Amino acid sequence: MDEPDSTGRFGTFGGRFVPEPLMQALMDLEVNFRKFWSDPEFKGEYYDILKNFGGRPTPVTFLKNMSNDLGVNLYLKREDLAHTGSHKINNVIGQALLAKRMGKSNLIAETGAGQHGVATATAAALLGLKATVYMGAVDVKRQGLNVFRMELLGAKVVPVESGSKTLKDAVNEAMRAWVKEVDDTHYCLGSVMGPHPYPWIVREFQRILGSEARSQIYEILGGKYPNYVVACVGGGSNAAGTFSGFVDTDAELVGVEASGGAALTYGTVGVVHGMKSYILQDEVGQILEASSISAGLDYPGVGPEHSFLKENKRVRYETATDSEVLSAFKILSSSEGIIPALESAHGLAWIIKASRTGEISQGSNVLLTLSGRGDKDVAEVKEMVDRGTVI
Amino acid sequence: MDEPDSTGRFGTFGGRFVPEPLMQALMDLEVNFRKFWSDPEFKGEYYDILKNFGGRPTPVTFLKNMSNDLGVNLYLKREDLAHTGSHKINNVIGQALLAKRMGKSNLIAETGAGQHGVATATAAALLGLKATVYMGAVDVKRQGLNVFRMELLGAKVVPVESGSKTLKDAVNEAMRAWVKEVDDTHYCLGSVMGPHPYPWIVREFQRILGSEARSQIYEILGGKYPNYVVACVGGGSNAAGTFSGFVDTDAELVGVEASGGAALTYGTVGVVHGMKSYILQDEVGQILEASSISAGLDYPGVGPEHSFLKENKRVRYETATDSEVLSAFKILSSSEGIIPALESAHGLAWIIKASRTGEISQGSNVLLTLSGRGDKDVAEVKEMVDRGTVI
Amino acid sequence: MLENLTKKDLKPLVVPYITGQMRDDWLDIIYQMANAKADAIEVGLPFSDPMIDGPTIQESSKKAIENGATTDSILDGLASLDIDCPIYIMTYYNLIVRVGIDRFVERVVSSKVKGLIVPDLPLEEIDELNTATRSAGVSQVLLVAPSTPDLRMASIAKRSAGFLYTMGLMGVTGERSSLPQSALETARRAKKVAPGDLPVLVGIGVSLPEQAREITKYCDGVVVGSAIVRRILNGSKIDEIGEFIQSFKS
Amino acid sequence: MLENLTKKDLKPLVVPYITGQMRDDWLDIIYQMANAKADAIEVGLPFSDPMIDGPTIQESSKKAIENGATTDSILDGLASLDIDCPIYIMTYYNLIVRVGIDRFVERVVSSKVKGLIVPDLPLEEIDELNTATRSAGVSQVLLVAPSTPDLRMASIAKRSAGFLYTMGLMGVTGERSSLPQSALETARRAKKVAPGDLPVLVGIGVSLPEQAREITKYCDGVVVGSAIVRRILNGSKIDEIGEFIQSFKS
Ligand SMILES: Cc1ncc(COP(=O)(O)O)c(C=O)c1O
Ligand SMILES: Cc1ncc(COP(=O)(O)O)c(C=O)c1O
Repeated sequence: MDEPDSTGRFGTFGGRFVPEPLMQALMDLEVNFRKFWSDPEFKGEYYDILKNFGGRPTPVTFLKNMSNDLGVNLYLKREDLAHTGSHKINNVIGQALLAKRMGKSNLIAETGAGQHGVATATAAALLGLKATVYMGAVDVKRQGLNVFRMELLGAKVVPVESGSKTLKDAVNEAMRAWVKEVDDTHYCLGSVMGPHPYPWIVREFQRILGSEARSQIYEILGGKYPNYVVACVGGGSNAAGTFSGFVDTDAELVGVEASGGAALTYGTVGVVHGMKSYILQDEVGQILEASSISAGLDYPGVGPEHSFLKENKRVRYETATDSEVLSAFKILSSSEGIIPALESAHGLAWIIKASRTGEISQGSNVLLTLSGRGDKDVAEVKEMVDRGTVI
Repeated sequence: MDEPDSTGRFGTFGGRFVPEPLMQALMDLEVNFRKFWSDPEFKGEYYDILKNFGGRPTPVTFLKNMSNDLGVNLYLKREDLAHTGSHKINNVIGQALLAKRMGKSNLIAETGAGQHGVATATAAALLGLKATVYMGAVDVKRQGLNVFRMELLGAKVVPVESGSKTLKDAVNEAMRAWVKEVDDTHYCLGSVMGPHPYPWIVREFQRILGSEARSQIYEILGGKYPNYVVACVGGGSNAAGTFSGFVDTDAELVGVEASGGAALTYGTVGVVHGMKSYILQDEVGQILEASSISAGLDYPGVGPEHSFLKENKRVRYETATDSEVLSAFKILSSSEGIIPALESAHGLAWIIKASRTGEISQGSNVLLTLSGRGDKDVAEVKEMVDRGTVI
Repeated sequence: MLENLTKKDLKPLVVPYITGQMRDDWLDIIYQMANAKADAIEVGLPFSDPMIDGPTIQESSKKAIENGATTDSILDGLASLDIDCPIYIMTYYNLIVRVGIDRFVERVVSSKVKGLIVPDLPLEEIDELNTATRSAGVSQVLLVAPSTPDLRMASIAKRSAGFLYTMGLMGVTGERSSLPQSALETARRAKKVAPGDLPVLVGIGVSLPEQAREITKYCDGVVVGSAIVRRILNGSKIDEIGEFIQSFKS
Repeated sequence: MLENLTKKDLKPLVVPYITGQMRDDWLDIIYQMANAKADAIEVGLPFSDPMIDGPTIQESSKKAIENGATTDSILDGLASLDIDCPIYIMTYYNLIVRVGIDRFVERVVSSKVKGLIVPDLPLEEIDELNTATRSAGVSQVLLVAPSTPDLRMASIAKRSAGFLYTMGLMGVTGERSSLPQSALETARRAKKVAPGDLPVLVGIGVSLPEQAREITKYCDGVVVGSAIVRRILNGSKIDEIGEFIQSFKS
């Protein structure tokens, strides 16, 4: 996966649709990223922290029980084992280091599931920066554990009461906050979305996920790549990181969206949060509220590079419903001893479905990025089960 | 650290003080453990699962900010990054494999903080065994997240209403349950305690922690061992695993108990849960209730090998109070971006105290085993902070 | 064809803002604004995700959308007006893209709207829209901010039509009790680089006549947004709104 | 000096159990047990962590401890008794270790207690205590279980004094509605390996006279625990308890 063009576009997608006060910061960010990302010392520090603090490389686990049941060979790239419990740490360590090199003393971030917020708070604590995290009021409620975690890590969590009170509104609020403090503050965006250069930067910082997975699975499969490489898609960062490792193989790449937040599947092209991409919008152009059990996929947009990968057909995008996801969540927990994040369970849900229908043919090798662990979700799932909302 | 003698004793501690119906099972277990632990195939499978499923080796992290503040060089062995979030996984993978080789189809376990219960449920799911976990009713309440996790993993959680309704009563109840089902059930004990051969088996399965730490820190320190090696002590398994890697170096070994559950510091010799060891008891011999904010250290006994290591003075045992622990918990979270289990925070609390008083001299190298992550504790700590119980 | 805003007298230019359809009598309010000698009127198309707006304008957008406001309904309303005060539409880019750039610009022209202000369209992204507005004779007003360096400010000013919208501070729309230093400084810098015939107006944070008087020592006029929208939200009578606008002219 | 329990008639031996001090009139209950022709009485020292006890005896232990029961208070009570029915103390090992083995055995002797049953002391761990009890003439009763293999059972029986306590099932103390197959089988096996003069008694799960009659086809008697303790907990009158014990003798 290549660098975007000079206007920050992947094909026709991307760009920098932001108010003028942010342009200088975005241009500075691009210049600095370009400089440091080719600086071996910077890269060394980044890799060092991810290894010695972040727990990388994360393993690839073969799922014996589920593979037996499904008749396909299922492998998980285990981002749940990374420090803070998801792939989000890869990105924030990179951005926080970058912010520090740029002389910024504060980080702001938006968060949906809270994983990116926790990761940002963590990186800030580690590197001695201040962190403020914007989180939709609805998400504050359903991801209480993560709110506590951020606070313990020393971050300030600001509940966002505007709009649908979920991730998209947290992004708006974070942008508004950034406008005010752009001098000494870096906006630590949590996915491959937003204005250029974010989609590019975040993908590059998530590339480590795909590179590791590539060489691990190649070795496990005795010198082959998998038939399918699957990842869930919210903003699209874990998917972008994953696919970056396999885009030049003949693996079929599959991104799985929440059916209630499936910009690529049900959306149309538009401009929101600084980028041109597929979004869920009504006929006049108002952005729709996404609706998914997983806070991290509850987002009506998607990173522009995914729009590009959809149009050029290198990646195929599918969806999973809440009930398919809950079922996948429970199957992985009870048959393999791994409780997945609800986000990641979307990828698994599609694999289960496609294996059962024969769309994934028997004996195929399938790699799924398990983007995070489900501890943050168990209380909510338990409540749904107790209430009888789900079986 | 050596094998116990033929009566299952470390010095005068240990033994097998159990009702006759359990003797056969204990003898079988010893025979099988001896056989399989020297079987390269068994060991290979054990190491393989811990690597590819469990996320081992866990890294050793240098704490730059705290080291600066304290004037000592502080390193953490990161068991919080192991799958399920604590060192407990090392032991249960070993025991569950052993149980399977012995033809048992069920696991029972006691749990305090819930980490051992979660780990047992996990291993059971992975290896296709049934798991029943006994947990004091008080702990069920304060570790709700872990109860949910066990249930999602397919385990049955049985709240224990007898006695003090904490860990010690969960052990009694698990033993009672085991008596009834000893034929097809393995009792997967969670620490280096209980009747022989458990203290030995569990220490051997936790040895991996110490071996890794030993070679990692030796490399980090450029061919030296640390001046201090510290671990918290509940039953004593993470400490036993840790110390096994350093007992032959000249590192000072320090085990830190909860001041409200400090069998080694405030206890006397007695017999409980099948072992002779230091325990907290009154003048007539009734076992006292321990009382600590950390469910995993809320135990009035301690593994017999620790009693031995105390008497022969190879290890020194210290205590930390609840408020010292909460303070350490918050310091590590906000200054390093690592939220520790309250259990592990005991070790840190002692290090902070001893560094400030100069007992640990400036410039010393100190290795602490961070036995687990604090996600399970954040809701409780948050509540204490909100209630104003703690600052 | 692309006329800039011009002063009718020696007074500074005053451009009040209203979100289209935020109150049922919004068209009456616009008449009143024109009567109160507004030099132009900025009408917002409400958007669900207004990135640069503070709470007051966010609320007016929400109200407008609840009232059924759409691009069409607002443009239809404006088309029905009979005033000679120029109207500028403020909108986020997605509402334009959704309709299609050419169709949108056509609609704007047929509604007798003078110009467009698109706050999330920086210099680097204007070309596509600008081709359409130019050929249709619609003024595309561009924005500069305190963070905009001089050279860039000059490039933006050169491309701006109607007037140059100068953000008085780094922040979102909303009232402030006093004018920040950055507003004076940015106004001064903008005025210096702007072509002689392009009026420089300062907006964002100008809420009181005194503030307007102070800032217009350095520029040609002001845009008054949140201070008016708050009054409309609070149920102020139409003539109270008119009086408030007039107070900027006195 | 270490006399075994002997039968006084052709009836099976019956050994009722009571937890010391579980009710204020516990000593009266013991008198009544003796009157009801109990062949011996097992008195439990309550322990906070009774590993092999089910809910009924756990509750009696809790009550006793709340009543202030200690090793001393119970032994003092027993010392005051004037009956010729032998008393066996049941206790977990920690209560012995805490006092000190020699001191404990001395206290036992001075309280005219005949023997000791320590359920958490398997064959491998008895030596230290056994040295003391032997030299003091106190019978140390050992336990066998359904899981105990024949050879081991023989070794245990050889070391047991007073009687051989045979667990009727794999489980904790408590009442069962019917005798499990394992009880008959274990009784038969125990009887086969036990020295001729060592009575084999079956305990754990023997709650009804019919059960006792059935099992004593294979052994010499029964220990009745939870069934009695439940009656005492439920407030049964002393003579009701006596009658219940007598029903095992008829
Ligand atoms: C565990 C996990 N997976 C996936 C996502 C979705 O983000 P992305 O699509 O950027 O990977 C989130 C977002 O919070 C997450 O927490
Ligand atoms: C994280 C953690 N650390 C430590 C302990 C104490 O156990 P041990 O002393 O056996 O390591 C526990 C027990 O639950 C635990 O969960």
